[in-house]
Amino acid sequence: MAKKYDTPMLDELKKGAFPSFITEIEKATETADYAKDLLGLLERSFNEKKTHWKHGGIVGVRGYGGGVIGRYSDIPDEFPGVAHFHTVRVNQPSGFFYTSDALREICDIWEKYGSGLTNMHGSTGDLVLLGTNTESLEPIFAELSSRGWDLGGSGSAMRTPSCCVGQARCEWANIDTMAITNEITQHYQDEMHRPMFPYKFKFKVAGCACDCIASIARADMSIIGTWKGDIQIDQKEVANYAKGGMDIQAEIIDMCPTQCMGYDGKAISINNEHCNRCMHCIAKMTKALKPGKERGATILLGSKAPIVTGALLSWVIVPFMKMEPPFEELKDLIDRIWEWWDEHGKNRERVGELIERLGFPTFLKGVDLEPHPAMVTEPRRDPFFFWSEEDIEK
Amino acid sequence: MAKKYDTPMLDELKKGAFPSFITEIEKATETADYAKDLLGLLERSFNEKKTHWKHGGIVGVRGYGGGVIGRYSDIPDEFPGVAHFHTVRVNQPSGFFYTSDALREICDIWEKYGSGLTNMHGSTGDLVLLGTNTESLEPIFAELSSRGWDLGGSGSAMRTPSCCVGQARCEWANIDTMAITNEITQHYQDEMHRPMFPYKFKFKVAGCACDCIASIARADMSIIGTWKGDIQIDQKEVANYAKGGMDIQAEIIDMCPTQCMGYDGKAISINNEHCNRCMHCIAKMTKALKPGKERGATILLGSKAPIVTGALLSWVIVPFMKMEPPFEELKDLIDRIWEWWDEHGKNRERVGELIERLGFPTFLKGVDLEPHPAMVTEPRRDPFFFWSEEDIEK
Amino acid sequence: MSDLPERQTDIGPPHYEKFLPPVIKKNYGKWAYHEEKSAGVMVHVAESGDKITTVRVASPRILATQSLREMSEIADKYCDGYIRFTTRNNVEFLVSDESKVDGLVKELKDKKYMLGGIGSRISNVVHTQGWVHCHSAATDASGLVKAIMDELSEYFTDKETPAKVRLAVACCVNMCGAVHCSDIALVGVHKTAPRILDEEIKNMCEIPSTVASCPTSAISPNPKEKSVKIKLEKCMYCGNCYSVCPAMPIADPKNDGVAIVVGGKVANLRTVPKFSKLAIPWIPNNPPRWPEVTDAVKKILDTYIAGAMKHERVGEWVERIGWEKFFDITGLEFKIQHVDDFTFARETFRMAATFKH
Amino acid sequence: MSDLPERQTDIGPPHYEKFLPPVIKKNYGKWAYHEEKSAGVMVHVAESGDKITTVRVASPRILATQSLREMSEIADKYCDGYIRFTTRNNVEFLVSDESKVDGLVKELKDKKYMLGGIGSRISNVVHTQGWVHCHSAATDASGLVKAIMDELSEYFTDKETPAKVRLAVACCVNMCGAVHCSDIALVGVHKTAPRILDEEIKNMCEIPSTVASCPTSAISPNPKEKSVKIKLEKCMYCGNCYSVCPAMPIADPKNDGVAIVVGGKVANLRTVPKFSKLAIPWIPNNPPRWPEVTDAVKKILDTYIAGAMKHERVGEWVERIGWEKFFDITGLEFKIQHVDDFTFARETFRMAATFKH
Ligand code: SRM
Ligand code: SRM
Ligand code: SRM
Ligand code: SRM
Ligand code: SF4
Ligand code: SF4
Ligand code: SF4
Ligand code: SF4
Ligand code: SF4
Ligand code: SF4
Ligand code: SF4
Ligand code: SF4
Repeated sequence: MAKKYDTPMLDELKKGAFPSFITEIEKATETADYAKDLLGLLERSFNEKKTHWKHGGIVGVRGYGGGVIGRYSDIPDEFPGVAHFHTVRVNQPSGFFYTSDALREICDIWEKYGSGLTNMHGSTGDLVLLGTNTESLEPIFAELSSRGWDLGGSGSAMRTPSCCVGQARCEWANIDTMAITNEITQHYQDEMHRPMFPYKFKFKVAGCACDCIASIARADMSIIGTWKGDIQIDQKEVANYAKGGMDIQAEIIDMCPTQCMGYDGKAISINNEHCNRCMHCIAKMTKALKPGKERGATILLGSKAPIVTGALLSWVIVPFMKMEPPFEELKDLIDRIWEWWDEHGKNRERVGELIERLGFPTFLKGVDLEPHPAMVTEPRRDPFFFWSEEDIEK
Repeated sequence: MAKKYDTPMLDELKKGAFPSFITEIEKATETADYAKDLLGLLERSFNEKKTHWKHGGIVGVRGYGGGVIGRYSDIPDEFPGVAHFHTVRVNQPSGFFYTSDALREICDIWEKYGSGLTNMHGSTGDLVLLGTNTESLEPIFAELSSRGWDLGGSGSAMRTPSCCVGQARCEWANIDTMAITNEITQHYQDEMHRPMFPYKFKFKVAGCACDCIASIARADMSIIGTWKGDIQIDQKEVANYAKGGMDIQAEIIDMCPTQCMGYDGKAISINNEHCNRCMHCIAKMTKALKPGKERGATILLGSKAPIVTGALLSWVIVPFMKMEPPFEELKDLIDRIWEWWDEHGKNRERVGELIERLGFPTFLKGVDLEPHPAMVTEPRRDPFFFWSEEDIEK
Repeated sequence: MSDLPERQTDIGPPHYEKFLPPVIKKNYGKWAYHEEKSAGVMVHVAESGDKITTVRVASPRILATQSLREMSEIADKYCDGYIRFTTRNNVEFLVSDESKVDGLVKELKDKKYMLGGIGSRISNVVHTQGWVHCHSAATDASGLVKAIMDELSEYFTDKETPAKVRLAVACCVNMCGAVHCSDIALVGVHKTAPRILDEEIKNMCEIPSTVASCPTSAISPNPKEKSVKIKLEKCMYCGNCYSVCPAMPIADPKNDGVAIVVGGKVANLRTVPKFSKLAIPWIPNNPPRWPEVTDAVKKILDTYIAGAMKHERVGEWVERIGWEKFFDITGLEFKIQHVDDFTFARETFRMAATFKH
Repeated sequence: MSDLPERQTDIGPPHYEKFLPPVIKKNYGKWAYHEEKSAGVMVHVAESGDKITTVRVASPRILATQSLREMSEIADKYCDGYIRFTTRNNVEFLVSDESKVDGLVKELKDKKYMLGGIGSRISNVVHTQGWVHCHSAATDASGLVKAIMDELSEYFTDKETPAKVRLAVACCVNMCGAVHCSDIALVGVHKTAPRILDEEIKNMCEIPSTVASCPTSAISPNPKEKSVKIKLEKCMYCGNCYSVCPAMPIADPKNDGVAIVVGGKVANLRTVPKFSKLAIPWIPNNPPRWPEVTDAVKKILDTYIAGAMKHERVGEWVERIGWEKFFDITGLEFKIQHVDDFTFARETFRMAATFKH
C-alpha cells in the first residue's frame, strides 16, 4: 500500500530483532485510515522531539463517566485522520486469558469502528483500543457490551483490577487471584463506571510474594497471597537439586534473608518461626519446597507513582486474611476504606497520600483495624504520640 | 549533721550498689546550705512527682551572653536556700583530663561561692557547677578565669566542643581529637561566649568510627577520624587470636558488613577496595589489625535531638579531610557553613534543620562543596530535580 | 446506527473461565511444579501429572488487528485456540497437547516471532504511550523500547542474566507503569518550566486548582492577567500544573530528555521491594534510536552482569556493593541532581561514617 | 568583692597538655594495643612498650567537692595525681607505675567504689538533670539511674553482655543526652496538653513565637485574652511551647511518666548508627524506685542477652529478628502509639509482604 507520508525516522525502527510497533501501525493502515495519519504525526514528533497531542477533552459513552480517554491532535489540519484519536479501555478478562474467537470478535468490531490498533494490554490491565473518533464511541460500546464485554475504569473511579495468572498456571498461588479480581470487578461496577471518588483507586492481586503483577508498586490496594504454617519439604527432591549441580548452601541457605534455613549436605531444615515467607527458597527449588498449608492473603494499601509528593509502595494493613468466595471480609474492608477516604480525602488525593497526611494511626482507628507490628518495619523513633481521653487519669 | 528536712524517699536511694547521688548531695551540705534545701525540694518532687524549678531567667557574667543557666525554684519561700540555683558551665579541658591539683582548685572556689555540687560532666562536655546564686556569679568567674579557666557555651552560640580520649590513650585514633577540640574552642571564643547564631551549634570529635563521644548523634558538626589505604595486618597476631580461642570466621569474617574479608584458617585477607572502614574487625582484633596509613577525618553535619521535627544524625559533607594543625581547611569550612546558616537560618533552627528545609543541594552550592556519592546512602528516587541556567539549551 | 445491537451496562468483563483450556480448568490450583525448557518454552506439571506447555513470544504491545488475527490462527492450529498475554505484555501460546510444541515453535520462528523472556533474562519492557498517544510525553516510549530491545535481544532469546532484569519506560514523570520500581528504567523528563499562556489560562483553567497543583508552591495567582505566575527557581518541571491546566505547556524539544533510574524491584524474594534510584539525570532525546540512552543502559547492564552474584537483582547488587561503588565502577558521573531534596530526602543522607573510597 | 583576682575573658579552657601523665605525653599517638584485665582495669601498651593502666569506677555524675577531693587524694597516691572522666561520666584513674595497680584496686574496693564498665558490659547511664535542676523534667533522671543501676550493677562490675549495652535517661523529650541513639533508654513524657495561664501569658510571652513553637500547629492566638488557644486533639505533649512560653505549664503528676526506647547506637561497627525506637510508650512515675520501669528494662535486657549473637548490639539483634518478633518474645504490647505518625512516618510502614508470624 502506498504511503501517505514519508517516514524515514520511523522506517529505521522497522529494522532489528524486536517486533516493530511501526510495522504494526503500518499494518493497521489496511483496515482504516487513522494509522496513515498517525504515522505522519509520529514522524513529525520524532523530528521535532515533541508530542503532538493535546489534553483530553471529556468524551465517553452514555451513562458512564469513564472508560474512554479523549485525545485530540494539536495539528488537526495537517493530520485530519487523527484529529480525534480517543482510546477505549475494554476491561480485560482476569488473568489475560483469551480464545482466538474472542480476539477475533474484538478485531471485527475494532476494524469496523476504529484504528485497528490496540494495546495488549495497558499498564493498568485494560485491553486498550487505541484511536477512534467521538462518533464511533457509542457504536463500539453497543457492539462490545452486547457481546459480553464492558469498559474499564478511568478518572476518579475504581480502576480496572488485574492479577497474575495465579492458580490457573502457577504452583505457588496461595489464593485464587482470578476469582478475586473478577469478584471485585463485578461487585463494584458502579464505582468503576461512575467516578465519584476523590481520585483513582487501583486493585492488583498477586498469588504470592513474587508479585508477578507488580501490585505492591502500583495498586492502591495490593492483595498478595501467602501462608501460615511450615514450608513443606520434599527431601528427595532436595537431593535431586544437589545432584543436578545446585550449590544449595550458596544459592539457598546463604540467601535466605532471615537466615532461618540449614543444610547439612543432605537435608534442608527450616526454622519456620523465623521465616518471613519471602519465596526465595521456594522459587528456586520448586520441586522440593512448597508453601505451608494454611492459605490466605496479606492486604497492603497505598502504592502510587511519584507524582506529587514521592512514590509510595503499598504497606501492610491486614497481615493475614482468609480468601474464600464470596470474599465478604475483603469487601467489607474495602467499603470501610472507601468510606473513610471519601469523607476525608481531598480532590486528587490518593488513599496512601491521605493516610500520610492524617497519620496511619488515624486511619487504623477510622477503618477499625487493630494495630499490629507487621504493619511497620519498626516502631516510631520519636517520643511524640497521642493519647485518648480513656488513657488519661483525671 | 542534722537533717533540715525529713527525706524518706531520698533515703531509700542511698541504699544499693551503685554510688548514690543522694549521698553526694548530703555530703555537700557540709560546705554550704544550698544542698540542705535541695534535699527538701527534691523530696517534695519525689512525693508530688513533679519538678519544682521554674524557667531560667537571664543571668550571667559581664561581657558574656552565656555560660550560666539561670534557675529559680517555684516555691522559694519554702526552700529559700535554693530560691536561686544557677549552674555555671566551666569549659572542661579537652579529653576530660585533670590533675588532682586542678580539681582541688575548682573545689576551693566552688565550696566558697556555690553549692559544692558538680556534674562531672554535663552532656555537652562542660564541667558543670551545680547551684549558686546570682551574686556569686561574678566572683566565681573572677576566681576561675584568673586561674586559667573559662566558661563554656549556652544559648544560641557555639557550644563547648568535646572529644574522645583519642591519641592520648587509644590505638585507633586517626586524628588528634584533643588538639582539634582545643583549637576550635580557642579559635572561636567569641562565637562561644556571645550568642549570635540562629540557635546552638555543637562540635564533637571522635578519633575513629567507634565514636566514643557519640558525635554522630549530638553534634551539629561531627568530626570522625578515618583512613585511606589498606588495613595493616599482622598475621602472627591473627594466629594468636585463633590460638586464644577466637572463632575468626564467625566473629570477624561473617560480621564484616561489606563481606570483604577472607580467612583460610591461617591468614586473614581483606579486599580493601570494598572495606567501608566500619572498625569492627580492628576493634575485635586490636593486636592483629591496624587502620591504613593515610589518616584524616570524615566531616558530618547536622545531628540533634528529636524536638521539633524528629531527630537527625549527622551526615557526611566531606568524605575525607586531612587534619594537620592549624586545621585551616576545617576552620575555613566552618566559617562558610556558619555564614550560610546565619544568612538563611530562622530563629531556633539548627543547621541540620535548615539544610532539610532548603535542600541538601542548595547547601552544597551555598558553602561550595562538590557533590560526592559518599554524602548519600542512595541517590534520589524521584525524577524531580533542578537545573541551572547553564544546563539549559536556549 | 439503528442496526446496532442493544447495549448493556455494568456487566463487567466476560468470566475468565470461558477462556481457560480444559487442562487448566481441570488442574486449577493443583499445579505441582514447572520446568524451563528454553528461553521461550516452559512446562507446568500438575499434581495429576497433566502438563501444559507455554510458548512465549515478545510483543511490541501496540498490536494491529492483523497481528491478533495471525496469532489467533496459530493458536487455533496448536493450542485449541487458547492464548494469553502476560503482565509484561508478552504473548503466551498455551499448548495442551505436548506433541504440538515443536511445530508451534518452528512456525513461530519461521514467522520471525521472537521467542524468549522466561527465566533469568530480560523480558519485555513495560512501557507507556509516548508520542503515539499522550499529550504529556517528554519522550517517546515505543521508540525507546524498540531501540533498546534491538540492542539487548539476545538477553531475551538466549543469554541469561544473574537474575530477572525488569526494564521499563515511561514517557513522563507520571510514570504509568513500574518505572519507579524497575531494575533499569527510563523516564522522560523536562528541564525547563512551563510557559504561561495568559490568554488561554483565562479561558481554560481554574486558577485555585492550578496554584494548588504545584508541589513546590512555585505557582501563584497573577490577578492582573487573571492568570498565574511561576517562580522559576522553585519549578522542578514535574508538569503537574500542565495536567491540571492545559494552557501551561511544558514540552521543550531542546531540553526534554530521558533520565535513567536503576535498582528497583517489586518481588519480595530475599530483600524487600525497592524503589528505583536516579543513575543519570538527563540524556538528550535523540530519535529514532537514542544511541546515548542505549549505550548507558548497556553499560549499566554489563557492569551488573560482571559483578552480581547468581539470583541477585540489580538493586540487590548495588546495595551490596554500595552506591558509591556503583558510580565508581560504572564511571557514571555523580551530580548535584543525584542528591535528594524532595519530600523524604533526609532518609537518603549518609548518616554514618562508613562508605567506600 | 575587692579582694577578687582580676578576671580574664575569652581565654578558653586550660590546655590539656598540662593534665597529661608523662607516659601519655611520650607515647601520644603511638599506642599499639590494649588489653582488658578485668571489668574495671585495662592496660594500653605503646609501640615503645610503655604501658598505662586505667582503673575505672562508676560515678553518679553528681559529685560533691568532698568526693572530688577524695578521688584526688587517691590519684595522688597511685597515679601521680592524674585522673580523668570518661564520655559517659565514669572516673578513670591513670596508673603509670604498674606496681601500684593492685593497691589502687584494693583501696577503691575498700572505699566501696564500684569498679567496672569496661568491655562488653553495661557502663554508666548517660543522663540529665531531672527534678534536681530542670524546669522541664517529666520525670527524675538521677533517681531513675540509681534505681536501674542498683538492679543491673552486676553487669557493670562483672557479667558480660553480648556487646556493649548503652543505657540513657532523659527527663523530657528535649533529650539532653543520647537517648535517641541508645541501646535501651528512658525518656520522661507528658500525656496531657499544657494549661494556658491567660493572665501570665499576656505578660510573659510573645504570642507569635509561642504559636510558631508548636510543631503540630495546635496553638493559635486568642486575641480576646491577648493569649493563645490549644486545639487539644492536635497536641502531642512535646512541651516545646512551654520552652518558649513559661506560662503554659505542662507538668501533670498523674499523667507524666516514662517511655522506653530501644535499639539505638552511634558506633559504625558492622551496621550504621541507629535511632532508638519506641518499645513502651508510657509507664507511670513511681519514685523512688520506679519498679515497673526497672522490671521492663530487665525484661528487655534479659531477652536480648538470651537471643543475641556475640558482638551484636541490641538494635542489631532486634533488626535481625525483626520488630514483630521483638514484641512477640518480650511480650510487650504493640499499641497504636507505636505506629509512627510523625515527620518521617512513611519510612516505617511495612512496604513489603514479608514479616514473621
Ligand atoms: C494508558 C496508560 C499507559 C499505558 O500506555 O499503558 C496510562 C495513560 C495515562 N495515564 Fe497513567 N496510564 C496507565 C497506567 C498507569 C499506571 C500503572 C498502573 O495502573 O498499573 C500508573 C502508576 C500507578 C499509579 O496509579 O500511581 C499511572 C499513573 C498516572 C498518573 C500519576 C498520578 C498518580 O495518581 O499518582 C497520571 C497523572 C494523573 O492522574 O493526573 C496518569 C495519567 C495518565 C493519562 C490519563 C494522562 C492524562 O492526563 O491524560 C494518560 C493517558 C494517555 C493516553 O493518551 O492514553 N497516570 N498510570 C495506562 C492505563 C491503561 C489501562 O487502563 O490499562
Ligand atoms: C545540662 C544539660 C543536661 C545535663 O544534665 O547534662 C542540658 C540541660 C538543658 N538543656 Fe540540653 N542540656 C545538655 C545537653 C544537651 C544535649 C547533649 C549534648 O549536647 O551532647 C542535647 C542533645 C543534642 C542536641 O543538641 O540536639 C540537648 C538538647 C536540648 C534541647 C533540644 C533542642 C534542640 O536543639 O534540638 C533543648 C531545648 C531547647 O534548646 O530549647 C535543651 C535545653 C536544655 C535546658 C537549657 C532547658 C531549658 O530550656 O532551660 C536544660 C537546662 C537544664 C538545667 O537546669 O541545667 N537541650 N541538651 C546538658 C548541658 C551540659 C553541658 O554544658 O555540658
Ligand atoms: C507470566 C507471568 C505472570 C502473568 O500473570 O503474566 C509470570 C510468571 C512466572 N513468574 Fe513472575 N511472572 C510474570 C511477571 C513477573 C513480575 C511483574 C513484572 O515484571 O512487572 C515480577 C516482579 C518483578 C520485580 O520484582 O520487579 C515477577 C517476579 C518473579 C519472580 C521473582 C524474581 C526475583 O528474583 O526477584 C519469580 C521467581 C524466580 O524468578 O525465581 C517469578 C516466577 C515466575 C514463574 C516461574 C512462576 C511459576 O511457577 O509459574 C512464572 C514463569 C516465570 C518466568 O517467566 O520466568 N516471577 N514476575 C509474568 C510474566 C511477565 C513476562 O512476560 O515476562
Ligand atoms: C573511655 C571512652 C572514651 C573517652 O574518651 O572517655 C572509651 C574508650 C574505649 N572505647 Fe569506646 N569509649 C567510651 C565511650 C564510647 C561510646 C560513647 C557512649 O557510650 O556514649 C561509644 C558509642 C556507643 C554506641 O554505639 O552507642 C563507644 C563505642 C565503642 C566501641 C563500639 C562498640 C560496638 O560494638 O558498637 C568500641 C569497640 C568495641 O567495643 O569493640 C569501643 C572501644 C573502646 C576502647 C577499647 C578503645 C581503646 O582501644 O582504647 C576503649 C576502652 C573500652 C571500654 O570502655 O570498654 N568503644 N565507646 C568512653 C568510655 C565510656 C564509659 O565510661 O563507659
Ligand atoms: S505472583 Fe506468585 S502465584 Fe502469581 S504468577 Fe507469580 S509466582 Fe505465581
Ligand atoms: S521463604 Fe524466604 S525467609 Fe522463608 S525459608 Fe525460604 S528463603 Fe528463608
Ligand atoms: S572513638 Fe576511636 S579513637 Fe576515640 S577513644 Fe573511641 S576507639 Fe579510640
Ligand atoms: S573495617 Fe569493617 S568493613 Fe573493613 S574489613 Fe573490617 S569489618 Fe570489614
Ligand atoms: S507516562 Fe506520562 S506521557 Fe506517558 S502515558 Fe503516562 S501520562 Fe502519558
Ligand atoms: S512544572 Fe511542576 S514544579 Fe513547575 S510550576 Fe508546574 S507544577 Fe510547579
Ligand atoms: S532532658 Fe529536658 S528536663 Fe532533662 S535536662 Fe534536658 S531539658 Fe531539662
Ligand atoms: S505541647 Fe507541643 S504539641 Fe502541645 S501545644 Fe505545646 S508545642 Fe504544641
